Amino acid sequence: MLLIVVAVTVVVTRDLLKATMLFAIYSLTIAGLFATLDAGDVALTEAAVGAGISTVLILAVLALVPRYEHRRAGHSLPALAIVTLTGAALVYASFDLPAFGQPGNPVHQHLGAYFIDQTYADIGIPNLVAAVLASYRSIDTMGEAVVILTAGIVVYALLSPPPRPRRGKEDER
Amino acid sequence: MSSITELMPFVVLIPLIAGPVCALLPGRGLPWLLATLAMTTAFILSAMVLAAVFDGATLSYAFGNWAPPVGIEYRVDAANAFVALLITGVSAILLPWGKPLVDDEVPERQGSFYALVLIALAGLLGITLTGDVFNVFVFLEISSLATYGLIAHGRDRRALIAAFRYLIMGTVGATFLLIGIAVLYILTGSLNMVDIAERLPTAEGARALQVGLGFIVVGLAIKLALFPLHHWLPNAYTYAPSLISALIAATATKVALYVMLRFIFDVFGAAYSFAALPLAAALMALAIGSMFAGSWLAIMQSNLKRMLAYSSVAQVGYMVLGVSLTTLAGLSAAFLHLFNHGLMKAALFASAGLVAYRCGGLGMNDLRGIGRQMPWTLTAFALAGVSLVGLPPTAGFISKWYLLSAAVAADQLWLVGLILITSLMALIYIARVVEIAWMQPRPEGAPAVQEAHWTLLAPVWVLVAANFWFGIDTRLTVGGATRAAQALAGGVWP
Amino acid sequence: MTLLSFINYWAVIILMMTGYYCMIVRGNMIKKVIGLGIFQTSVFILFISAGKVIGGATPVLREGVERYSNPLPHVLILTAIVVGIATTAVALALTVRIREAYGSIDDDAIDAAEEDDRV
Amino acid sequence: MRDNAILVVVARFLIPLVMLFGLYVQFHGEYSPGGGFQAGVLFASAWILFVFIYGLETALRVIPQRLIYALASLGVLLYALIGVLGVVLGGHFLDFYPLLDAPKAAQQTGIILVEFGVGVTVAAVVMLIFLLFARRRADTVAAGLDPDAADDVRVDAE
Amino acid sequence: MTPFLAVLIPFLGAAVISLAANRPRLRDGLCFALPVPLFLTVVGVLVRRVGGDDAMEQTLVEWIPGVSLTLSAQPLGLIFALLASTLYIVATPYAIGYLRAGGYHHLTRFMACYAIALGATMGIAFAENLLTLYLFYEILSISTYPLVAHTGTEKARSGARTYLALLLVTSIGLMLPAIIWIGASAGTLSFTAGGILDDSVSPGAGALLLVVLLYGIGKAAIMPFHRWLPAAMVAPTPVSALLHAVAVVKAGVFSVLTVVLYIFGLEYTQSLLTQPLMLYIAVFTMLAASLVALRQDNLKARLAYSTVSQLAYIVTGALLATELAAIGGGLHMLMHGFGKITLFFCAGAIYVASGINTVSGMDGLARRMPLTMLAFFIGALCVIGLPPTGGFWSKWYLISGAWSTEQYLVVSAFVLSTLLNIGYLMPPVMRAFLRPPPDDEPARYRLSEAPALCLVPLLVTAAGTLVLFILADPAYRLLAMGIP
Repeated sequence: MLLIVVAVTVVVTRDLLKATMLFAIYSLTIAGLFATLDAGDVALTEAAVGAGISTVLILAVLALVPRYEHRRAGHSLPALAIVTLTGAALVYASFDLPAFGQPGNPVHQHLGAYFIDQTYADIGIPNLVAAVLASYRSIDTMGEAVVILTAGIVVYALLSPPPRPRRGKEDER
Repeated sequence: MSSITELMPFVVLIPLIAGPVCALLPGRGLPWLLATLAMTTAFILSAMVLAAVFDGATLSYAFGNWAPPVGIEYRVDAANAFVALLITGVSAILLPWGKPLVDDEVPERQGSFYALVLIALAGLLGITLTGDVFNVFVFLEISSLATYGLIAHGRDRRALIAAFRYLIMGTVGATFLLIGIAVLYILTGSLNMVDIAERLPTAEGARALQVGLGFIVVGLAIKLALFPLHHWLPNAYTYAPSLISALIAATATKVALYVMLRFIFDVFGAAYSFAALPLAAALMALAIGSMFAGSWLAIMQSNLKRMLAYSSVAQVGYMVLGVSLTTLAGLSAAFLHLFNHGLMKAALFASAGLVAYRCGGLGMNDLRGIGRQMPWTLTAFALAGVSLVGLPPTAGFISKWYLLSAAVAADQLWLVGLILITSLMALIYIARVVEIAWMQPRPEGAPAVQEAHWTLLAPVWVLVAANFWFGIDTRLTVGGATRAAQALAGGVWP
Repeated sequence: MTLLSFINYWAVIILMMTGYYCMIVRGNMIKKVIGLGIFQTSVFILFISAGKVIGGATPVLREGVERYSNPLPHVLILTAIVVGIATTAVALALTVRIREAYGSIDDDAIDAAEEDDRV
Repeated sequence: MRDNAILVVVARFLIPLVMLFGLYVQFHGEYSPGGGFQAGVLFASAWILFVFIYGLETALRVIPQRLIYALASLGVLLYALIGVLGVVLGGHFLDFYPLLDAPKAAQQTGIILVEFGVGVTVAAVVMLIFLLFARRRADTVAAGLDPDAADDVRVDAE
Repeated sequence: MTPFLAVLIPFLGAAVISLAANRPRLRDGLCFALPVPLFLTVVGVLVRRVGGDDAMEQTLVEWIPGVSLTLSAQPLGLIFALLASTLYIVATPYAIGYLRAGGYHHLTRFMACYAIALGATMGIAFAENLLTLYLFYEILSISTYPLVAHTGTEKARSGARTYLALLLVTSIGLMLPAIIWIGASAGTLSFTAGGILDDSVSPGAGALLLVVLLYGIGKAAIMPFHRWLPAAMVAPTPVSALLHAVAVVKAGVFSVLTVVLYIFGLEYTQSLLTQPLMLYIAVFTMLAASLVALRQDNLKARLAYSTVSQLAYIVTGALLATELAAIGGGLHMLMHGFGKITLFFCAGAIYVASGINTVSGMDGLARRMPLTMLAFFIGALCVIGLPPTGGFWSKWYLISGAWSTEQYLVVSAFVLSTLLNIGYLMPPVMRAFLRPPPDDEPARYRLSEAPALCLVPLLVTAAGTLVLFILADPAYRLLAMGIP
């Protein structure tokens, strides 16, 4: 519930600095939630990423852009309709999703069970998340590393050329 | 057979590994050389792979030797081998073509530029070959992120806005896909496509499954730029560097369509997908919307690249229309057009790129009388345009023939009319450019424009020749498309 | 099934829609990026909560623990978080460049500038 | 900030600690939560702390930007190298069993190595991105532009 | 000496001409030389076919399962190919002479497109199935577009737009779906004696297909889709002469004849509900176009409407669906080709030599250009259908065909139309020979014929119409070979 309140505040406030801080709090809360859901690795990562890196980055950007958001003319009803529709679809779906936390859910039957039972025999390390991440699904993880690298290269390409004076229209040649 | 299985993942891995290497290379020549070599090798490999699966075989490669569904597998049949051949082939031709244009538009830090190109292509190929739903998401993000960066390389400042808006739309699409994957995973406990397909019958009838399918289709429709989710595409194609416009126009939407079909047919199963949601009707409506909106907006444009971009929206409509006929013939036609459209759009964007390179602008005013000064480029454009309109003996005619035949066979005669009307609309916007370029005099005082160097023209003409070659010798394209359709919907659809 | 078991899903859905709304309605680019973050994280919660087993433990094998939560969603979400931050970084870099090129990061102002460009 | 004695003392103490913790998370990931990604982030945050206290120029003298950029790619390449090694030694891509004779040790070696690759990339990229953002303002001023210049459009602040 | 070679030669020629763009002498030499091997090849094929060889069917590639890209030599096609390749020989020097005298630019593009158009015409003539025919039909439309728009003026561009739009709209919008429909129902698209549609589609569908196909073949210029032909008159006269009096329009009526003979079959056509409808539309076109022609002062426009009317003769011949009328149609294709190209050559020569392009300006012209006007007179006789020209025979067979089916309305329409022909073709001749020049400027009396490159071809074709009067019989027998 706290999450929802925080999230809505983030959306509503027009002070971007405030929004950023609230977003950091939001991330930390999520990290706590992950920890209670037994996802230690994920909690650690979310805390480091959501509350750490992205906050620092947004702050760094805020040093370069104005702090306040412009008021926008009117509300976008179509957008609200789309959002409601999407939400309604998900609520509709939720009735058939398995109940929370039951060991009998399909999720826990198939691959989950394999990983819990077999990992130690296959690989011999206790941290199942690390095992699945780096061995069973290692191509995904390689993809993840490439994603990070891509982000690095893109930001490098975007921000390393020196800034140029603002122009009304970029000349073509 | 087994050795080709071992080599198959390298279609993806070669560009994926060459990318980071490229980022480290200095100067202008080396990164380009590496990229070209990598894509050429990948092209040869994917041709071998297609040859191996052409008769209906399926290759499976388990990463880390963990047998699926525990590990991740690459699973190749005729459908994705066909798409992979298009991606690698077009990029192997376009990279040599694009070198001087890139030198012109992105003078510095080419190492990182070509690294992004390779990574984007590797991402697309990864989506194409993988047999794991989450892996689709990861590679989709790889290619998308690299593409955003590449679009932002455009010289015009509007490229930045285009990239940002594409980023927002693209991420929404990817997140929708992720929600769909979550539903699939929650209901089946598996991530492997074949495995999910086997387990889904237990969950059939679940409302969640319907919604999951809906989210996946919508998410991918954004990537596919299907009307009315196409708004990101025109700006992105228009302001990106020429090489990137040509590359992504020829490949990105095709991959999105392919993976959408893979989800619909293989993961959910055609029988389920088309019964659970009014998918056929929805796709047909959106396809017709795309065809008309795209063609109409293309006619309204005054910038050549923008016009071609809207035309892409229309052409995507044809492909989706083929799928929505729910027959094997329609699906074959969709695959056929997927391949042929890749060829024709690559040729069109490539010749437009040469015009931009030589004459600077792409407004209709810049084009006046340009045909006399760049005859080879504009002839290539006109011939590729003939293919786009769908006149014989070009690849475009073959796709249209099959699409029309499929519509007739499905007793949807009214669609024949719609397809023909939009073809004539394509004729209008292509003929207009040709007329302006050839029949109008050069404006007073406009600087003389030189024909592009033959090394630049050669790849464009290779593409044009391919359009004509596949318009006459249709064994590869029609055979590949039929087998691709067979691989996806064989036995399910008539 | 009790109503309670849905609350989790519904909370996720509300969060999701909040972020989604923020993304498509807000004209400010930073706001869009934050909305994107909220939208994505809510999907992460969906995955993680699916992996939870009541009475289970963090999936690190130990003596004397019988029941563990499912490690697979954790792996997926680790990857997804990384993808998310990568996207955020790129979006922010673009924002900086857009601000430099246009002098604003608000949709309305940029739309106006785009109109100028077209002329 | 360099003048603030207390901060410097605290930082001198804190930075090695964070780095040490990063290394712990990196190489102890098999036993407790954590791994390459988290370690990379931790290491980068130690570096960011260093930047806050000693300034960007000093930090860049220790690790120049080109090196950071190169390390980002090298991390991924290390990962890929391990993968290719699996193929060369007769297995599949990212197959760790062929690396050593003992199967479990082989898996663990593989995991540690690829996690290290991830760690290097993540640390380098986070550093790079932070560096670029942080320098942007200075660059803007250096280019003779005013980063705080009012928007082209009037701001109606609250 | 195969059909394939005949198609290949012009295409190769076009490529060689483009490559020689920077060496005008070589290029012109190539242009002069190109028609000769083409003509010899067509004659070779003709000799082999008449000598008893089979149809020399050649399949290039299986294009679409069940339909191949195939060429073969059939009698009707041979007549058409012979007509086009013969006239190509005389039209080339005429074109070069005309373009040089008129100071036109971009000769390379012109000659290359000219050659491609001829290649496409050969392809249409030798097509073995409907899809192959469609392929070359579209190539012909596209390759003639640059020729029509050649001068690049606003007028030329808008005319060319109309031209291309009408031809492509009809062919893509009507012909292509009809082909797909036929292919889907009959399972084949090969031209077969007696037709292929007989029992594969319902009578209603067959009736609809007839309408769709006849209008889909826009090049046959049946009203109301005839507008492209007058619009195409913005082209330089050599284009109008060879393409819009011979190759393009004859490709249209040739397609109509082929479709009626080999897709529908004569008997089946007669049984169709829409056969009378289309017949009367053709008859209407014939009369209406003649009436319009009467009122045109611009010489080329008058000739264009005359062409529309004459094409309708041939379509009428096809739609009468009897052996005699179909042969008459085939013959008229040949005869009208020679007659009309003569008239166009003359019109062009007059324009080049004196700048006159209207009928009213032709007073006394015969004193300056006696040879040209003599040729004009002979050409006019041929188009009207009077002896001693070949046109007499074709009109004779057409009327006989109509008579034999007891379609007296059609017979009277033919007669009426002939009177109208005289009405619009004779006045220019009368004015030129009988009236004095408008003023007494001495220069007007001086002999000033067009350059030899223009003059000789028109004399040759005029002579040709006379020769055909004698040679009509072999042509008749050749055509009869192909009609069951």
